[in-house]
Amino acid sequence: MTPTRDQKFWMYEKMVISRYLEESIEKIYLEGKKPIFNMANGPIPGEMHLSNGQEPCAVGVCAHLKPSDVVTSTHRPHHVAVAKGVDLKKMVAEIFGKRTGLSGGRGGHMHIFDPSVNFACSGIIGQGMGPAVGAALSRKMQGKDGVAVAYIGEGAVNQGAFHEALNLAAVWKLPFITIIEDNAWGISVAKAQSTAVPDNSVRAQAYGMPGYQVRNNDTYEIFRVAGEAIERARNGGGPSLIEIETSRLAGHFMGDAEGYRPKGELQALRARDPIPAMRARLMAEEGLSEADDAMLVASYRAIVDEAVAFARNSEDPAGEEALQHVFA
Amino acid sequence: MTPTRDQKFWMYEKMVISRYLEESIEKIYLEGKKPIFNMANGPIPGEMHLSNGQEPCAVGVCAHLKPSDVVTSTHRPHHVAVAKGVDLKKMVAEIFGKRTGLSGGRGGHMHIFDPSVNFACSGIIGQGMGPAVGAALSRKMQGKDGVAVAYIGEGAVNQGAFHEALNLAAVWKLPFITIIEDNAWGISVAKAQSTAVPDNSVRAQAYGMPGYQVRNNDTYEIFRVAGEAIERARNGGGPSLIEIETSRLAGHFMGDAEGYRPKGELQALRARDPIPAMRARLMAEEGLSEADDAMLVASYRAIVDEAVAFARNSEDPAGEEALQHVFA
Amino acid sequence: MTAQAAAPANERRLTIARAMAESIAQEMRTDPSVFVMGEDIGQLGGVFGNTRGLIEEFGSERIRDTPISETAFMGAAVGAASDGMRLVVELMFVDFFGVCFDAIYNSMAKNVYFSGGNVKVPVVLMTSTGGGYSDGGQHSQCLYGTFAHLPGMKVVVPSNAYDAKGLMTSSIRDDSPVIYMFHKGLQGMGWLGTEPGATVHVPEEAYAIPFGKAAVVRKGTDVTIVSVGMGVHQGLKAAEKLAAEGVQAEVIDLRTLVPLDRDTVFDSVAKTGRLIVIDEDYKSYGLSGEIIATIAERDISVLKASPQRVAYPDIPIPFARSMEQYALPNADKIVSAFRNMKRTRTWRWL
Amino acid sequence: MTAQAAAPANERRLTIARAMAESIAQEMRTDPSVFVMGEDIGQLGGVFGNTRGLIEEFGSERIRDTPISETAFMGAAVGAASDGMRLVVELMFVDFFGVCFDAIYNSMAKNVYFSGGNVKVPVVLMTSTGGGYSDGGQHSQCLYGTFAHLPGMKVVVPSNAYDAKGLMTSSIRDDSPVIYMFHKGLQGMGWLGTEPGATVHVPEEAYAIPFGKAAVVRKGTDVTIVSVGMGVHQGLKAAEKLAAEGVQAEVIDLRTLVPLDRDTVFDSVAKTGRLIVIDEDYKSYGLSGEIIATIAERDISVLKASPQRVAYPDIPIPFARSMEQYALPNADKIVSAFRNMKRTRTWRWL
Ligand SMILES: Cc1ncc(C[n+]2csc(CCOP(=O)(O)OP(=O)(O)O)c2C)c(N)n1
Ligand SMILES: Cc1ncc(C[n+]2csc(CCOP(=O)(O)OP(=O)(O)O)c2C)c(N)n1
Ligand SMILES: [Mg+2]
Ligand SMILES: [Mg+2]
Repeated sequence: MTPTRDQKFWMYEKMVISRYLEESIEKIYLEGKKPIFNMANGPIPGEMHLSNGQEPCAVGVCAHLKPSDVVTSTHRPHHVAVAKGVDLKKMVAEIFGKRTGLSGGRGGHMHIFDPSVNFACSGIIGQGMGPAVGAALSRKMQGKDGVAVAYIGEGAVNQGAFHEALNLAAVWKLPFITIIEDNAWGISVAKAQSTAVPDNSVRAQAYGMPGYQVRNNDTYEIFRVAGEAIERARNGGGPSLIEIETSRLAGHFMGDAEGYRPKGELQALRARDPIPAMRARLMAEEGLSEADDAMLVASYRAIVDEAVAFARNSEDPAGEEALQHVFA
Repeated sequence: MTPTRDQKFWMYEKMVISRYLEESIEKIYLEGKKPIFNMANGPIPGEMHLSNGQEPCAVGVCAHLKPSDVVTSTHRPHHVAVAKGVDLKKMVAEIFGKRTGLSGGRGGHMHIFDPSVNFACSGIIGQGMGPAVGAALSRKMQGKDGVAVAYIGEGAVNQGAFHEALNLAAVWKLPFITIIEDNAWGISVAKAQSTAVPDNSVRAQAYGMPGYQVRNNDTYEIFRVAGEAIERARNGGGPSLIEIETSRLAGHFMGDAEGYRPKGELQALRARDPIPAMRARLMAEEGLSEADDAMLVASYRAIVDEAVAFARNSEDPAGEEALQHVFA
Repeated sequence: MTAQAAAPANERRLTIARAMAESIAQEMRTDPSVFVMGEDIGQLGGVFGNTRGLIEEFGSERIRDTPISETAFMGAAVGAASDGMRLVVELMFVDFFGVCFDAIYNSMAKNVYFSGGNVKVPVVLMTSTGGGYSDGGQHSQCLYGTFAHLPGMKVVVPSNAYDAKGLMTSSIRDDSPVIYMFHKGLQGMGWLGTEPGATVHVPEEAYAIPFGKAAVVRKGTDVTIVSVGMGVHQGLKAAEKLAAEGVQAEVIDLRTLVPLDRDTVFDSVAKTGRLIVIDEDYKSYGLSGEIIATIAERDISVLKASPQRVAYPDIPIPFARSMEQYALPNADKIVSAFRNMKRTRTWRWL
Repeated sequence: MTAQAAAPANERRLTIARAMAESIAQEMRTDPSVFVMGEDIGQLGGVFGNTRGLIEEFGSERIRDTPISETAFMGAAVGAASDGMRLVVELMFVDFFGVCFDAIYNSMAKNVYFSGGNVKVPVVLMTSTGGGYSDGGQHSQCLYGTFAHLPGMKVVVPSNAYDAKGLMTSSIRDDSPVIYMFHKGLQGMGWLGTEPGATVHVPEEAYAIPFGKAAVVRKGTDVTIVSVGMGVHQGLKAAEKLAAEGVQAEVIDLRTLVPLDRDTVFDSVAKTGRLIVIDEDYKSYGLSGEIIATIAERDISVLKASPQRVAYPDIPIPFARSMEQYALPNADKIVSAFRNMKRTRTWRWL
């Protein structure tokens, strides 16, 4: 399965939007945090996990999903949210903690919920797995079309929730796919230090399900493999596991000095940045010109800028709004 | 690796003791629970999980262990405790809830702790795994000889603790072995209904460790496989997983009507009772005569009878002893 | 007033187990989105009988046995409930909460809030509590305080079959997650022993009991006894004993811990001036402290004597009968607490 | 008397993070059985700095980074501790307890009891608590009540570096499991903001602070303010404000929740007649109720006014700064609570 021209441009758009969103957040995050870096300050307080470099995992998979399909993401959710079609204005407003945010500022960047496109996430490692399996079950029981996709980091794969959820999805033959974003690091701990096998794809055998390994953060290959797995799931063929070698181009969170990274690693990763690679492909395969690209990128950036402006101009919630929505 | 004559007789002894212990407990448990079965009544109150039929899993493994090796068992622990050399008198007294019991009656049958032979268990599914891994780590760090063995049921394998512990043991290359007692049932739920793969031994691949499958509750084969795995662990070769097809000849707990068992299953299992099979082997291979066997069995039973008498004759703890030993 | 008091004697007396199953069945008949998940809830009918008969009527898709994977299926309950289903999910013993508490504490309880109310999480987490039959320290806990302390979930603790049915119906119909804690000693399962007072008249038709309304199960003027679940029956027994001495105890069944009907408790204590809280959960940092603080912080002057608690000591639950019974609340301890109250230094006694 | 008050100014002021690391290092030097496990505690030095420098001295065997497998490594801590080792194990944020609470609740806390004291479980479970910097509802909780309610573990909550070191030393030397809860806002990590009052003089040599001894960190006669961790500093600030109005507040730092020094709190309230409890943990069914109940049940007559609590409301923790700050305790709220106390109906005011 290779992407159509439209799909290629769709993926490129979402990748550029996602990256520019992260770059914008990075800048804004640091406002008010200089000269002294204090997480509590600035327009965007709290922890911030950026997804720079992991865009292929988002677009290669979500290219096959409809708004009615379900996605759960991790503590590092922006790229997936963008690809899944989460309302960008409301999402950025949520990241700013504004009243106009997806949850009126109650969640923040690790708790992006947009039920209109069936997107959710959790700040706890591995805990997106069970809910995605449950959504897949719900779809199957309701006889409704639809698949559920759970993203998880390679570090989180060593959490019990992974094992339980995959077994459950397999026993019940659910339309469920798990995407392992293997960026080689769980904060400061390297994959080899935490994981008993080189490739998590072999773990699919423990659940009798197909396991795929995608190397080199390859957008097309992700698209191909995810397309196959999602189609099988839609046709009642049960769950699959896909591990993707991707790259974390930023620190674990903003403020991470990354002293643990081997020298040169970051530079090597940056040299293989998937976004220029995607651009080059569009130029080679679809005749994208420099000029058209500049126009496209500018239009994508405008979308983000608009969302950021919307967030900036929105009101803070009043303190006592904290007491609302504890119960449904 | 085949058992020596001594080892064969040792295994037979522990099997007979274990079975006769369970038969004795079964009778005593029902005292005071007729005509109305109320768990709270009788000399042995509370839940009671008997191990009839699973003796090969205990003896085939523990034949290779020294008192200094560590074993954690499950909610169904008696057979393993017997094979590991737990003080029988104190254990039976504990099961009776007497002051002379291993913990003075605080634990009961699901909480058998005998540090003198490094035996422990937990009534929570899968939760013996982590502690055994920790004991293996402790042995490795202290440069002490020793392995740690964690028993787990096939139903419990689908619990997250299994996955986490195996990965940890493998990453740290610990002298750790897990024994899966596959009696085909987790209370009323059949293995195929709860487990995505026919054999849990394939799950060893998820941790890059050897995985063994022993069929037919075969004591010798368990002995052989466990011997290999334990020797490897002692020599720094890291962890292994062994799944044993065994049989639950009793209900899940005393009082279980087992309406969920397919007709005829129990009879078929009883026909393959491992204890008569072991006796037959001793007769064929080691020239055990009917008369000698009767003598041996009588002597083994006497050990149990003595322990039971000790327990019966021991005092109940005073109520206020409940307040002791909350802290070390 | 307790509704069941008005019912004709001997008419359709149900156990709590049957009342729970009846409510679930009725809701499943009218609402196809309701289903049940848990361990051994299918053919076995639930270890404590509260799903008995359901698989025969609804089949194994909607009465769904799970692997022993609480983290996965509690998480799945959240996901399915956010996707249009209504879940009744069983945690066999509340003691097992620790293997799946994140799914409960950080997702089930909080996703409504995290989504600003845009996501609903209609899950009823039903779970058994309590000891008294020597099941040891990992199978006898109540943990009322632990769950009530957690924001985002309603907490229901029925003491009799009438309430059990009506509260289950409300729980299933609620769009928020509810933890429904039933005491094993009240279930009406003979093999666990059973408190006869829990088996009462239950109307056949579906009905809902609102949350946050405590029941005054016995009227009195001299002391207020507050509890939930098994403690209510112990309170009633103590009240009988005290009545023989001419002391009229008012007994309050909180029925739900979240929301907590502080007003009913306060009004009663304002009248009696004396408060005893019974709690089979651990004593410190839990229910008993909360009830006492509720009165003290609202108006200390209504108290004529130091309030008392009859609660489980801060120890793991011992197996041996002698030790477990020593530690458990009972009617005699409540009567002693009342006597003790008389002895404490007070300034307005009589 | 607080020990650090006696120390020379500006001499070896340490942050809590450094005080914790120093105690661990000293115990590791004298006792080869001590080691540390957790996520990112090695080369990174712990997300909150409390293991910084240790891997350089002790190596990666004894300062052991783990996979993200809390159930396994909490369980492993129990197993290793029962096998002759002494463990310091980190749960990065207390909020993550739910993925491994069984290993903690049902094994770590209870194995001493289940074994009748024959097994020792010398584990220090150190974990970060608290919010105030917009880390959202899964990274800002305190959960003091949840842990203190659980029998079998001691619960330590330091408010300053002097206590942090001495209490860590006692924790490591204890044969029972201890949960050591350090507040992120007190750690002395600039990126989390930091309360300057927590960074105090710390003697170089090892010393132990006994459990169950609350510290009266400010003497007063008019009202008793009780808290732990961050709340102690808020209490001290409120006391300053009240002092300006001529009200002398006594401030008590509980230091350990289990064991709980009920006597010191009672004696103080017996003197002042007024009690305010500050708790950054959820209000209901927790610490604040327990402290109030402690006084009320012992002798209601010592209270001159209804006790007050300034606690986190029963809501998940919101992300947005405006809402989080609205919900958190602070000095102004404590002052208001004092004013409120004056307004409540009382019978012996002045
Ligand atoms: C249960 C749990 N343990 C620990 C953490 C803290 N934590 C947050 S992200 C992270 C690393 C995750 O690594 P990985 O799964 O590879 O995802 P990545 O950050 O690389 O995207 C850790 C340990 C957590 N959030 N939840
Ligand atoms: C976490 C947890 N969930 C559920 C239970 C209840 N339970 C006790 S034994 C059991 C079945 C275990 O099956 P298996 O692991 O196959 O062991 P077996 O009983 O067959 O020996 C269950 C579900 C428990 N003790 N702990
Ligand atoms: Mg990673
Ligand atoms: Mg089994």
